[in-house]
Amino acid sequence: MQIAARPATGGTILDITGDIDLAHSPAMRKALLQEIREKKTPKVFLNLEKVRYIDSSGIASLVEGLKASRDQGSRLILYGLSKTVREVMELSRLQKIFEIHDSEAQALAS
Amino acid sequence: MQIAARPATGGTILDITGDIDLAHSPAMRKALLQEIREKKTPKVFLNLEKVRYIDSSGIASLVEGLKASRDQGSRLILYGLSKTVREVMELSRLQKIFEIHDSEAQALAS
Amino acid sequence: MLLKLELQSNPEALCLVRATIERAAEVMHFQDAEARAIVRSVDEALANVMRHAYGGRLGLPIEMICHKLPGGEQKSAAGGIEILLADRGVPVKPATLKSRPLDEIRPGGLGLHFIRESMDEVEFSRKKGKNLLRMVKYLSPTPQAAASEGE
Amino acid sequence: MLLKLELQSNPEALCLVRATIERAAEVMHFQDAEARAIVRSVDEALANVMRHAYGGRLGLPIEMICHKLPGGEQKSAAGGIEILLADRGVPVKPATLKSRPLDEIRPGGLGLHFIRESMDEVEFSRKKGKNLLRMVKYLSPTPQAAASEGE
Ligand SMILES: Nc1ncnc2c1ncn2[C@@H]1O[C@H](COP(=O)(O)OP(=O)(O)O)[C@@H](O)[C@H]1O
Ligand SMILES: Nc1ncnc2c1ncn2[C@@H]1O[C@H](COP(=O)(O)OP(=O)(O)O)[C@@H](O)[C@H]1O
Repeated sequence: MQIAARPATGGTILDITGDIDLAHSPAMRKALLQEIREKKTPKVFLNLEKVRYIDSSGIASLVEGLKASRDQGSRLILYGLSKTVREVMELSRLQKIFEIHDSEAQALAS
Repeated sequence: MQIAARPATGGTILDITGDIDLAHSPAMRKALLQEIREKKTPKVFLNLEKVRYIDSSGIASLVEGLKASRDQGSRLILYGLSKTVREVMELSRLQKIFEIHDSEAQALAS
Repeated sequence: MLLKLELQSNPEALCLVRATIERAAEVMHFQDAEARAIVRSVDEALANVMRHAYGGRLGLPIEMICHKLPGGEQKSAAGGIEILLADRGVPVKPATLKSRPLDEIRPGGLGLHFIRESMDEVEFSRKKGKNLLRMVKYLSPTPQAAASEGE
Repeated sequence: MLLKLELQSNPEALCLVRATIERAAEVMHFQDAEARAIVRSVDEALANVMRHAYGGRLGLPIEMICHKLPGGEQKSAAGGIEILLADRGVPVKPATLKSRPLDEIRPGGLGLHFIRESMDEVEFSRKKGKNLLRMVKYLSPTPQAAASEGE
């Protein structure tokens, strides 16, 4: 898994590539919490277009990110979910909890 | 691996999908030799666009097909070779022996 | 037997196992969504072994055996895949094998739920000092599966 | 150890092993062409075991062990992957392990050539009633490999 950050209107986009599994979710969690808690970025966009797989530990990290952003009064916005990622969100009954958009354009406009 | 035949100008196209390895090259060999020797098709086009992998047993079957078509005075024409397939052809020093085209259009026009 | 895989408790290995299982499901003509369900279950089950049975310690042995189940019986008319996992970690306490209610929004506690939703049979047991997990997914008879029989 | 795989002499298993090795090469940051070279070599070597050492008989045991080699020494500065295959078939006669001249156009006799062209080290041996094949491919130090270190 790789994470790259780039600036976006009102916040930062984190581009994630690869598999968010038990081996890599700690790195994503760290990057996410840093962006939210330390940098206090008002809008954190997670680009999941290139995520091939996410497991329950990845979902757990997203939930932590969501809680942190609520605590901060900031926003965590997901987009580009593949079928696999979407399926896991649905299995977790979390698809309604997260702010989810189809494309980067829609996410940025939200 | 799957093989499907469809008619084409002057002969038959065999569309091959999947992996041509030790498990599946016998089926390709059979289909190929049947087309060449029994049906005596004057031009046999092998569409390799959807071939994900080919091993030395697959190459051996292609060589057998080539010999059979030379015996029949017919033609065996390959097209749509992926990087993997092309690489294996080059390792076998056979890329000059076979009639190879990039696309179906070019193969049919040849 | 399709194959037996021995790996060590190390999250880096999960990705290799996923690739193997994904291909096994493809070879057996599982549909894409079913294949993803099988991959997900094996991944979550192995992650649980690493985190719970082995408490996060690295380098400890895990075995995975995959069988192709023949078709024939009612539910399993089209056959299926059976995956057996074995570890030498602390005995799993059946009482702890509980998924949390999904309406709480908190991290964790989703793995078992994923496995139970994704597989047709899920059985934990302990034999000869090993924790065993048996998971089965049946093929749903589809036109595709039937068509590729003659392959 | 990255992992150990036990399979049976059955050409249907080759595709599963290829998927596993492909992912192992990806995880180790081999470049695409190198990854294909490793996959090809393992596939051809296993096919040879099935055809020659086991004479085409099905269901006989083959073991594959993958190691991650640490970097450090000269040629292997960036580390690499070591793959060990073991079978219990008839002893391989070193004299038969010959590739044919490539200028003849005839089917067969390409597998060993593919393996030797694709891997950095290829060693056949026999120990304790087993045929052993050891293959090594070194990582070529690339900007990508260096960049993804911190992952
Ligand atoms: N392989 C295992 N060995 C021991 N305990 C396990 C195992 N798998 C699951 N458990 C227990 O079941 C609980 C629920 O597991 P799970 O739903 O995967 O969520 P999580 O692992 O996030 O807690 C775990 O917290 C653990 O107590
Ligand atoms: N694993 C093996 N066990 C025994 N003999 C082998 C093995 N691998 C290769 N050989 C011998 O080496 C020869 C050349 O092998 P190869 O180049 O793969 O071509 P082919 O298998 O098509 O003959 C084989 O014909 C066989 O005699």
